[in-house]
Amino acid sequence: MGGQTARIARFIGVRLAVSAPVILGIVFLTFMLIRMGGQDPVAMLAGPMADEAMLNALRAQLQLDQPLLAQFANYMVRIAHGDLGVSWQGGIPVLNEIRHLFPATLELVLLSVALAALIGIPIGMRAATKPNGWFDQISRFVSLAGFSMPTYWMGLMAILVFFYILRWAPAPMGRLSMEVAAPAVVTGSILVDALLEANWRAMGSALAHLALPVACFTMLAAAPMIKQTRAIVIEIMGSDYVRYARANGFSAATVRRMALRNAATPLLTFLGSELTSLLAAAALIEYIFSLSGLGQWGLNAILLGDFAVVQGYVLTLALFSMAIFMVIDLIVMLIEPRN
Amino acid sequence: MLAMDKTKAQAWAHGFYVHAIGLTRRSPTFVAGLCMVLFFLGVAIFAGVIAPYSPTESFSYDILRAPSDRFIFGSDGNGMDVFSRVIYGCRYAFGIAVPAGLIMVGIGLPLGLIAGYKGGLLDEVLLRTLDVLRAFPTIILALAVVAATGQSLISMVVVIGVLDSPIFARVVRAEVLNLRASTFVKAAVAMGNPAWRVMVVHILPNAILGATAQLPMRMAWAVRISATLAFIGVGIQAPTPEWGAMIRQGAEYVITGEWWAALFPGLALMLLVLGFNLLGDGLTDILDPKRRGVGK
Amino acid sequence: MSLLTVDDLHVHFIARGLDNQLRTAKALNGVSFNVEKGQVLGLVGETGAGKSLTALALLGLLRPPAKVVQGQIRFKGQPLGLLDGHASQGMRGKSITLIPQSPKTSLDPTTRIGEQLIRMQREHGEASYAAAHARALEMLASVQIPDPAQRMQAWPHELSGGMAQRVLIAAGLINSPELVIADEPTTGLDLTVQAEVLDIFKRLVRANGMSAIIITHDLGIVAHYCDRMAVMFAGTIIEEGPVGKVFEEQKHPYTQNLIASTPKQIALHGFVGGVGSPPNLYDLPQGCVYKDRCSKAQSTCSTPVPLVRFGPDHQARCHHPDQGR
Amino acid sequence: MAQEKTLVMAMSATPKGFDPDIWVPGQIEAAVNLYEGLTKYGTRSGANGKVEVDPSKIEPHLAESWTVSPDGKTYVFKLKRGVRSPFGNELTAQDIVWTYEKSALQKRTGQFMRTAARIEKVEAVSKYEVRYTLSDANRIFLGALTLHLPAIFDASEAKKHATPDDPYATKWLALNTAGYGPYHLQALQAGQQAVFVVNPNYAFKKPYYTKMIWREVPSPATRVALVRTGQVQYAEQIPFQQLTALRADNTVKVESVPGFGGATVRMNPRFPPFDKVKVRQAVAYATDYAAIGEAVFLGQGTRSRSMLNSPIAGAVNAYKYETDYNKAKQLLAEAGYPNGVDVTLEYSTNWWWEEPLVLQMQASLAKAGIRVTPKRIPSTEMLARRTINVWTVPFLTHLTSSFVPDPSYNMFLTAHCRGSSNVNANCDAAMDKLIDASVVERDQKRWLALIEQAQNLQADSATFIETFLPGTHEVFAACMKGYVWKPHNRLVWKDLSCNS
Repeated sequence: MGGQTARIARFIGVRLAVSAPVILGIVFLTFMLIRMGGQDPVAMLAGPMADEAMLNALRAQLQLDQPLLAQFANYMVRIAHGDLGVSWQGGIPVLNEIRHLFPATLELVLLSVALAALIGIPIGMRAATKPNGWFDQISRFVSLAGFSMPTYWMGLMAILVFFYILRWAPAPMGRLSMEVAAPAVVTGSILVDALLEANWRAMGSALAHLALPVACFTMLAAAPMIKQTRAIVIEIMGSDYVRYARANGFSAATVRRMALRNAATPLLTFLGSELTSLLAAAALIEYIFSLSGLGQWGLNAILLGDFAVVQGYVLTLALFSMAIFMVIDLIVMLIEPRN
Repeated sequence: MLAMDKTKAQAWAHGFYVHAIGLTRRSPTFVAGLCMVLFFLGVAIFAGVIAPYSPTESFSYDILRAPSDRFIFGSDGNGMDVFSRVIYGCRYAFGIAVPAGLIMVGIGLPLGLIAGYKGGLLDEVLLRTLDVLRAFPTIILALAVVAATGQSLISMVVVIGVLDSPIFARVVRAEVLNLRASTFVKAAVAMGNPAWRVMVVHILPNAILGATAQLPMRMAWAVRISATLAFIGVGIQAPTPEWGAMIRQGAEYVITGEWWAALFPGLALMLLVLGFNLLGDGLTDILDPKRRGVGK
Repeated sequence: MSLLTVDDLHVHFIARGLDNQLRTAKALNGVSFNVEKGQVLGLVGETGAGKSLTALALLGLLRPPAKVVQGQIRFKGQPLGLLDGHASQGMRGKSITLIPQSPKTSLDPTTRIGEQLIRMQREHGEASYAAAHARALEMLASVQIPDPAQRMQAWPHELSGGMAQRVLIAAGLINSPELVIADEPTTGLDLTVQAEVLDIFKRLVRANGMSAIIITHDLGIVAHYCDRMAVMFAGTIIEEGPVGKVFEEQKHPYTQNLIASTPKQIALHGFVGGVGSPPNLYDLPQGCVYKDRCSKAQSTCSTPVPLVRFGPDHQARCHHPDQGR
Repeated sequence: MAQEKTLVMAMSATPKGFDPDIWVPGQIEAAVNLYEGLTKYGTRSGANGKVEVDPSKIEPHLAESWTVSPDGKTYVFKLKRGVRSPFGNELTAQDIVWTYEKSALQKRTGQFMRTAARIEKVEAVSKYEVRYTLSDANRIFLGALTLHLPAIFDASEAKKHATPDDPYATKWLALNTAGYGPYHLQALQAGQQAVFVVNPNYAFKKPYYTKMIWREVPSPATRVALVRTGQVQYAEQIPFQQLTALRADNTVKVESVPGFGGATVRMNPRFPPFDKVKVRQAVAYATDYAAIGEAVFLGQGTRSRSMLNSPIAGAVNAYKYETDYNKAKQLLAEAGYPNGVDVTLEYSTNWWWEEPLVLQMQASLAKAGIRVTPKRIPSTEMLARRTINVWTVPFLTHLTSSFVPDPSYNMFLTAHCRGSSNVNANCDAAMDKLIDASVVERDQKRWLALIEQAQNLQADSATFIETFLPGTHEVFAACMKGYVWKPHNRLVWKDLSCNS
């Protein structure tokens, strides 16, 4: 299969070449937006007792007195060396922070998307079998309602009901209960790390803390999943080849298999875009449930004008979505004959 | 297959001219959506009549009172009447969504029209922009831009409208590509009509019809994202009775059981967004002949 | 006994209109015809005349809001279910098969050609995989696809339109059906390819003693490939007879108009002789459906139309059939 | 080894750094427990029998004694022997000299304190003796030495992390600790938690708690929930709305101290209409103090009566304005604004009370024809624009606060034209003269007179609207004992104990 390997390599090569300008564009856009935003961190950094001389010295030290384009060039050179800079809030290297926080966000997003797919795809398929039937109408209304609900508000109401009134959920703070010791950090995902050392107590606590945010997030993620699956399946069921198959008396099972197979590509592609858009939406859920993930950190940084962090955050999101799209397109290329 | 073999455009036009009641009967979703949106619009218009208090009047000695006869939705952390604030909040919801929608259409329609019809550089740029938007979470972008361009209501409206315009342009572009391939446009071109005439006379009206269903959904998005920005704490100045900002203020008290300050504005927000979405979904049903009950 | 008998078939579409009133489109209004064993029938008419709807009924694929109001179809004397889901599944794809009108899109895009041909057999019988594979190869060769062994591995999108249609013919005939329905089988193919494909089709049908219905608006195809022809207008067969006879002595004014027009003109603009659009199926005229466009129309045309016979196998529905010659 | 005692704290965010020279959020809260001064305030028994700080009494701490030259400009401190860091190094005069060298190089917060206390030189006299030379004798110096900054680092340990680019290991010290205080950092997971453990070599009374877990809980309401459910033993920055309920809850203990930091609304006389004293006074009369006390501080605050408040020595009731809309209208008319004025009140969210206070001001000022447009601006913008000599915010909210409960120091900080917390261009030659005189006045009686005069002058000029002292309200588990409020207004962990 040397040809296949070469094909994959060429695909990845082309994709990287095409993605590079998009990534560069994103970095540039973020850089300019944040720098021109009028947020001057120097006053914050220097503290309440600084005078003008101290501010200027600090500005020079942070190279904030240089022209914007020169600052951008410096930044790009540093990125090329794998240095994403340092958060002015804490002097902590951004890359370390990302490494710490990303697993928490991934945990939330992957679990939710997986659940949403498990719920949304079958519902969407069922709805598509009889468009405008009662199941379709109900599922459409529910998915639209889920889609219309502000995530953060849903989170708040979940806290009210499950934490305050029912006392089922743990306090919405962090990823583990206070009295539970965290497992040794291997992957950064508490679930995985707890599994690795068979620490069921930590595992249970982590799951309990994830339950509400994941449930809320799943609601959000499942809505478009239902809608999209339904649309894809309806389109396939109305396609010439399905009509032809039915005209030839193929069994319902065969037709369903055929539909599934043909739905795989558009569904995968949709799952990819869903995954990337949810990664960004995770910020609000993390904020509501104090999950201290990447999103919460990035959100905060935008409000505070912490340049390096915002750029690191956006870059991570962009790279992640690029990677997701690449992997998905690669899978599609391998399973899909039309390419 | 049936005798009613018309061009797609005629079918749309047909669908559009028919009496509104006929349209709504066809799609219960549409009726529900329309009723909800009209209800909120009515509330927005008559807010002054409905609301018992000024939305920004602070009752200093009634901080965070539970719902009662006096404050039917309770009072918030600043001693303001939640009910009156929710009522007046409708005005902000429409006041943001409608101008943002106009900006979106104003930019997106010509952009999509030209990109779809002419192709070339503009089309390329549009597609690349969409790529960037796809990889760049809109909420983060909106947040950064609003934070950067001064935190005013106006900048929020403009940012939302501008950020969403490429998405609308894409819808228009897809419609235009479809129409460009249709017989009647080919015929118009063959008859020697200039490009602008074909675009304006033959494509534009049909493209607008095709993109109409998208409009309420984009409005829903505008309402949602503006509330989200306000919830995060940008764009809206206290004590403006904007729903997102109210949820933000009320969020502080939810965990200790003072739920009313966050519940009601969120409920209103959800219902209006749902209304717009239902409206859009229903319109898709009505305007898309492929999904019609009669015919094929 | 005829292989296929269609007897007074009435199909209506019933749906709620924009004004919330129930409205009925009378799509088929008493269609009757027979197909004998070994015979090729051409079903001809303009778009919307009900040709394809008849085919759908034959395949048992009618779906709501379509409703069979009256009539039935018998295959070898057995009545066929006409609505989707009620049809005898065993019949479709085995005894009655379809060659669809859009070859490129009718093949499952994610399955290789060979697999699709094999699946077609195994859905309807106990054929072993190896036997089905051999049969598929054989059929591909018989539809004159070069290098069939290699084509078995091809994906549908790799085929040209003509090739795809040959594959569909192979698929349609692979289970040795008794009746093949070819629904506008060559639309979208260029003329030389059309001829090649139809030649192959006719040869195979004849060689295997099958019956066929070719649905088309192209009289040239009818003339070349069919034994009998039935002309449809507004859900009614207005003239039926052997191809040679109908071409020589058309009895119905519509048929006369049809034959006077070139096939190309029919396809693009409807009729040269006729005026206006097809009749409104929601509001069919009393009596003859063609009277509004007929040059010979008289007041009697509003009364029920008689079926006039011109010999044992030629008949027309008209108050004033051409009695000349 | 004694049994491990752990205290879990629900904090708004994990510390962003630990070097007292670099102010970042959470740094001070941590640093006061990591680094200690040469001196400390004495204590006395308060009104209700509780131990409280006596700002007039300064006692030895890391220094066991000191001598002062007759002109008050030279101090020689004798260090306590056997003061060791967790790394085992003993505190010597060299450590202190190194600390001042580091601060001088960084030119940040430590340098400011050094300037404020007029420290000119710091030299090692012997291994355990260090000499401070001051440019002027002043009352601030010994008080300043109670603070955690300039921090006294374990220089031997810090030097191990120095690099040629960074000879004072500032990068390392930003995220690690090396001091002689009761606690040191064990682990930091930014955004989640920081763990501090007791310094096993701590030279004074061993703290009860051996381990402090600082958990990040951004939502104040969640912090309340946690302390009520017993999952944490301390929760910081609790909104006033919760305090009443918490006081009634016997699973928690609320400790409240008025403190001396006041919530003010300030007017910058460089911008009209605030250039007219009558307008400023009109604002003072048009403020509904009762409503603010109720709606903003929920009856938990204490009315501020001057720019100085108890326990600062010499504080008097200078601010005598009470709500009087007619008087406000009259003053406004006299100032030439019979139809009222339109003003923008800018605020940030550095303190929780800013927005509610602004809304109450808007409501009450409107009754006197002063139409207020509230405007929230980002913290960074606020900091940059209100900075001394920039002064581009005409009307703003601000908290009057300081680390040192000394009247001259406080007045200088907030009301002197060169004071670094003078955010509203409060520049008045007469005022500056009074403050300058008070700093060097050594006669107690005349000193007190100067202070009173300055407070009255400030109140008359009405550039500050004095509202309430929000106070410090600390929320603990019910068993917590030993809490003592400190002038730096941060929680000191080593005082705490719990015998449940």
